[in-house]
Amino acid sequence: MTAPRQGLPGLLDTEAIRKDFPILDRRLHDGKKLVYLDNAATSQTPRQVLDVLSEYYEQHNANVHRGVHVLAEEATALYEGARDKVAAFINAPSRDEVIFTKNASESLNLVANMLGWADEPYRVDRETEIVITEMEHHSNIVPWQLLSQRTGAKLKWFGLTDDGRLDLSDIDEIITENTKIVSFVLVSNIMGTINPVEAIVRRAQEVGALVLIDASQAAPHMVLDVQALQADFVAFTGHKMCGPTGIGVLWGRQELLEDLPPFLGGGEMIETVSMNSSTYAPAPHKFEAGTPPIAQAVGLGAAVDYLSSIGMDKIAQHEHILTEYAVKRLQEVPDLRIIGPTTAEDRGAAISFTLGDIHPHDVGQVLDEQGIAVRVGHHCARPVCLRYGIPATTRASFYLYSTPAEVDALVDGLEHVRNFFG
Amino acid sequence: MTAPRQGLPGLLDTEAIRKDFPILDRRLHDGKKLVYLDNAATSQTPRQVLDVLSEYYEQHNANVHRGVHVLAEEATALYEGARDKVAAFINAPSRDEVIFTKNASESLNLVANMLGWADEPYRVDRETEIVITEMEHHSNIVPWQLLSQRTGAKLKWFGLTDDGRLDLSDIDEIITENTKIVSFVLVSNIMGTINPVEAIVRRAQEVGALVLIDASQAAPHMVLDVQALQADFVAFTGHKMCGPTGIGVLWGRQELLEDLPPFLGGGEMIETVSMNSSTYAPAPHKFEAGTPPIAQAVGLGAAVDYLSSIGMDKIAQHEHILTEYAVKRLQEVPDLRIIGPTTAEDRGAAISFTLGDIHPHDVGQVLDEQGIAVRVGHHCARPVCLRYGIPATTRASFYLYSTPAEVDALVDGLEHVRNFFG
Amino acid sequence: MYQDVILDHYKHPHGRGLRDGDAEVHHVNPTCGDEITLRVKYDGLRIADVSYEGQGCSISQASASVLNELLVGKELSEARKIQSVFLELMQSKGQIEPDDAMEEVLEDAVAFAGVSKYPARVKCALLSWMAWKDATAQALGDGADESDDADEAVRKTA
Amino acid sequence: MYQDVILDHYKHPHGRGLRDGDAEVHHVNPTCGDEITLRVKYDGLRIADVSYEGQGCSISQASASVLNELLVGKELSEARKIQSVFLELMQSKGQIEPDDAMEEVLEDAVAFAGVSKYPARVKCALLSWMAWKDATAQALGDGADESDDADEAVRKTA
Ligand SMILES: Cc1ncc(COP(=O)(O)O)c(C=O)c1O
Ligand SMILES: Cc1ncc(COP(=O)(O)O)c(C=O)c1O
Repeated sequence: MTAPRQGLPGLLDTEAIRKDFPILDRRLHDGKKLVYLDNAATSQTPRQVLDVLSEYYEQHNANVHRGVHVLAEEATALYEGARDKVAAFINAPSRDEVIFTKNASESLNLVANMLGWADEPYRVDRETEIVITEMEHHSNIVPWQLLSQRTGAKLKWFGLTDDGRLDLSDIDEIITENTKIVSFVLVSNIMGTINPVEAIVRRAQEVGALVLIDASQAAPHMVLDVQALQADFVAFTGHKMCGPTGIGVLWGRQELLEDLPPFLGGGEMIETVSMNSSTYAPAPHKFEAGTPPIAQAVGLGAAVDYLSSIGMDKIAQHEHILTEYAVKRLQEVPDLRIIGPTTAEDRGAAISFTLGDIHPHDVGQVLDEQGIAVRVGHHCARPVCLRYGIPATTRASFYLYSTPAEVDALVDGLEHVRNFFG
Repeated sequence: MTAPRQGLPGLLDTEAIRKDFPILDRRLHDGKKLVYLDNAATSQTPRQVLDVLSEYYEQHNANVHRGVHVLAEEATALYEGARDKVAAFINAPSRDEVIFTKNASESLNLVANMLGWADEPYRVDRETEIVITEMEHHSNIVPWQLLSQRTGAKLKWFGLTDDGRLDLSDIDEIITENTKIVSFVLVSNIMGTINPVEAIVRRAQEVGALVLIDASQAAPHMVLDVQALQADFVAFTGHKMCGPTGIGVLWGRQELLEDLPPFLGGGEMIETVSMNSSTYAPAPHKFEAGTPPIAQAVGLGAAVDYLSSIGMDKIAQHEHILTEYAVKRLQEVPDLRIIGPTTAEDRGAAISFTLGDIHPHDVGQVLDEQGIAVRVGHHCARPVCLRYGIPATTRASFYLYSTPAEVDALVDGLEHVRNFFG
Repeated sequence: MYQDVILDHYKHPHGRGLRDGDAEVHHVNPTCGDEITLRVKYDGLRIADVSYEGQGCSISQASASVLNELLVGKELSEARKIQSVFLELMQSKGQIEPDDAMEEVLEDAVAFAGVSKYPARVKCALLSWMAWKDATAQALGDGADESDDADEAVRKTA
Repeated sequence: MYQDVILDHYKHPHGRGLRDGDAEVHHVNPTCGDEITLRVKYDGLRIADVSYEGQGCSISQASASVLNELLVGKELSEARKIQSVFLELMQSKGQIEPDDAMEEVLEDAVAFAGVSKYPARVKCALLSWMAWKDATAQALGDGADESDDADEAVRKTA
């Protein structure tokens, strides 16, 4: 199996980059090299982030805010400094628009809950409608199902075309004057589809609906500019973008964050508390109850520094080239069916597929025996599987340290799977 | 100033223990040794926990559950292994009763929200009452204020006696047949008071109310046995017990966790999802939406191992002796008034005080100049300050690595503060 | 983990297809979407048939086939014994090396010993067994369901 | 940070106590519970009096005293200039070394330069200034409140 690696200009210097990631040296199953193609589930963490985490705990650890001692001031400066970094990374108009959560799921639930408890004009209730899509991650479905059950609001969604794109043909019937919120994924975690933000945002603005964008699979892989997106809220998660686990982000427009009610109560989210009533701190603190994930925010700041030092445009280009190559090579495998776009056009680096009748669990297991880590299952996007009449998929997903050689290893591995179950 | 350190048998071998905590070697302000007395805000993190964190990211990092590759299985085993450790640490009847959250505040909010959305007999609504106390942390006040505002339930509370204890004299009027939930702190973070669990639980059980115990200041410092407490829920937080930031715990009785509705939706908390409806996984997963704080849970597991290797009973004894010493020495300082119990009886190692008319901010700042880190302010327990007619306090709080010499340093430091502002 | 015995059962399943029964259940493994519809037919306390239809990985398919082969024709008490031994094996995390006695009880099912090392796959192997247990309880009444161990076991691997 | 000038003002505050005024405000620093009640009295656009009562740390108390000393008798435009220079100094994170020109404007208030290194204390130093600004807006109407910079600054240190 020859790898036409020479023919792929524009890739990153993965040899250098891979040195930053200790885990990529891991050997599995009697010495097989790890081929980590499960980046859509979680990314690996570079030395630069791990060092910052250790330094935080070894030098500066303290609870943030309200402290007058040195450690508390250092920890606060680091934590709030991470907010500045994230704000710059997504081109937020104000640092106060960046809320730290524990993961993207909390960010999404936070918006759903704010809207459920909001006053007019934001309040979601039985007269109103919520719009999502059939390609959402469960974390952008279940919060809206819960909100719909609890408020009586109607939940609607965009369906999918056969080639893994949103079917926007009936956009005017789906997003209507009753729509209060449209929440959709920027890049699908199961199919890699990049969605047409502008068309949806335009229609939402027409009817005065708020827009929440789930950028969990976008923030790690491309330039994310919340102003250019023109959304009202953008959610993403640290562990998919070289950051630690336990940290997520919700960006929201300042006026909205001022108007909307808090979600979790306690700790630092208050202005003043008496037994009878409390008032709340201004955003972002209003939405950060309790001791925040301090070290994790600081780690995310370091991750953002790391990604920026390489360049998000360069990372996007690298992944695009690799995806183009992978899509082509995968289609050479007999009986392999890609679920989602079959070209690299408007798609990210997560590629789902089925392989004949072989169950994805078996595909994944036999790949694992060769050191190749892919994810199998419904990828927390079961409606997509239902839509395409399959129980599950195998998903390979790439990142800045992925190489054409790893694509080749995957293709070889799949040949082996076919022979094994053939 | 002589320190009668010889006279304190039963202390831990702090010389050995302090070697485990890199930050305790920190020098501040031109070489002054750090005297860290802000443990009630957050504890420091031992090498043993930091090593486990690094190893997690460098060797095993993957998203948990649903993975068939080696890393995913290792990460899952580590994450679920941490659950086993925490379950054992608190003597939980079942590991499935341990829910990982991001902090104690989320744990407390989780219960409040479950009860707000629950069916009978748990449902909190306008006919029902919620009982807390005047010495709660804001994180155990604001969630109930929000719930009360949103459901119409009545919020009631126990007041305080002049010596910093709960006033239970009217317990039968406060906890009544209408009470659905009684939520109170086991150890006060501002006054150190250890509350009489049994009396409150007995009365709650009499009227069929659920009991939630905020053990944030107990779990780090004493043997915590959820079965002995006889509560229905117990909440605590990792960063105060030698664990990382970004991880908290809610323990709940299994039948309750089965009956109660989910809070955050998404990710792994489901059993099956379609666009129209979803069903939920059994607890604890039902309450863990999205990618959990994996590394942080693993780190908390390591913290629990660390604490157990020293022995929670020994830690409690160490702190008790130290507190006895500190209470005595502090009372030698002119104009110093302890807010809370003035003996070591039924109290933890957090000691709040005022110093004449000198504002706590000034006390804290001048102590900081000597390398002594204490916390000043209302400690997220402003109702306590209101109750005692003070704007704020200075709080010194001890942990397993604290020494009598540090108590002496504090007392010397306070003398210096008095002279400075005298 | 892919013993030839397992691959054989996967490629040539025993007793697949839905036939007449006293009770039918539908079980799903939410982790991977494996599904099984299973019917039991009892003749008194003797298992007259276990028929099934489903989709899933080789492990879950082979396990259903082995179950059919092992249990059909057995008395309920005997079947329960087999099930509990199989459960013990699957919970062993690769620690049990099946001996002759175990092989006598489990026959082809001992081939699943290797699967027990893979927590994510244990659920696949147990899917049909849980379905059988559930269907049996329905067919014969809950009184026949004397233990919750199996559910517990599945929970533990969740 | 505890310059003698600051300690002096703290121990012997200028103009403390509440007197007759055109508007009164009550500001709280939620971080530490510092409170101030402050009244302004205007004579046209000239500051006739700033009276106050409050509790708080040496920094917030001294700052109110300095404010009284600096602003009373000044024209509003002049007072605004002083305030904005003080604000700039307090936001400097210890980077500004006050020069003669600044000292001319701020007089005793230059002693707060060292406080600017302590983010948690900047709010204390600004408490009375924010209260003054707010009270002025109330006394003279919102039109007099031409800028939001100060509020922004406080927000940033939050
Ligand atoms: C008694 C008590 N309850 C709750 C909390 C909240 O914990 P966290 O800030 O980790 O959510 C704290 C600590 O801040 C506390 O001391
Ligand atoms: C598109 C998308 N949305 C949301 C999430 C949820 O992120 P998290 O699990 O970090 O909450 C994920 C990843 O799991 C995702 O891929």
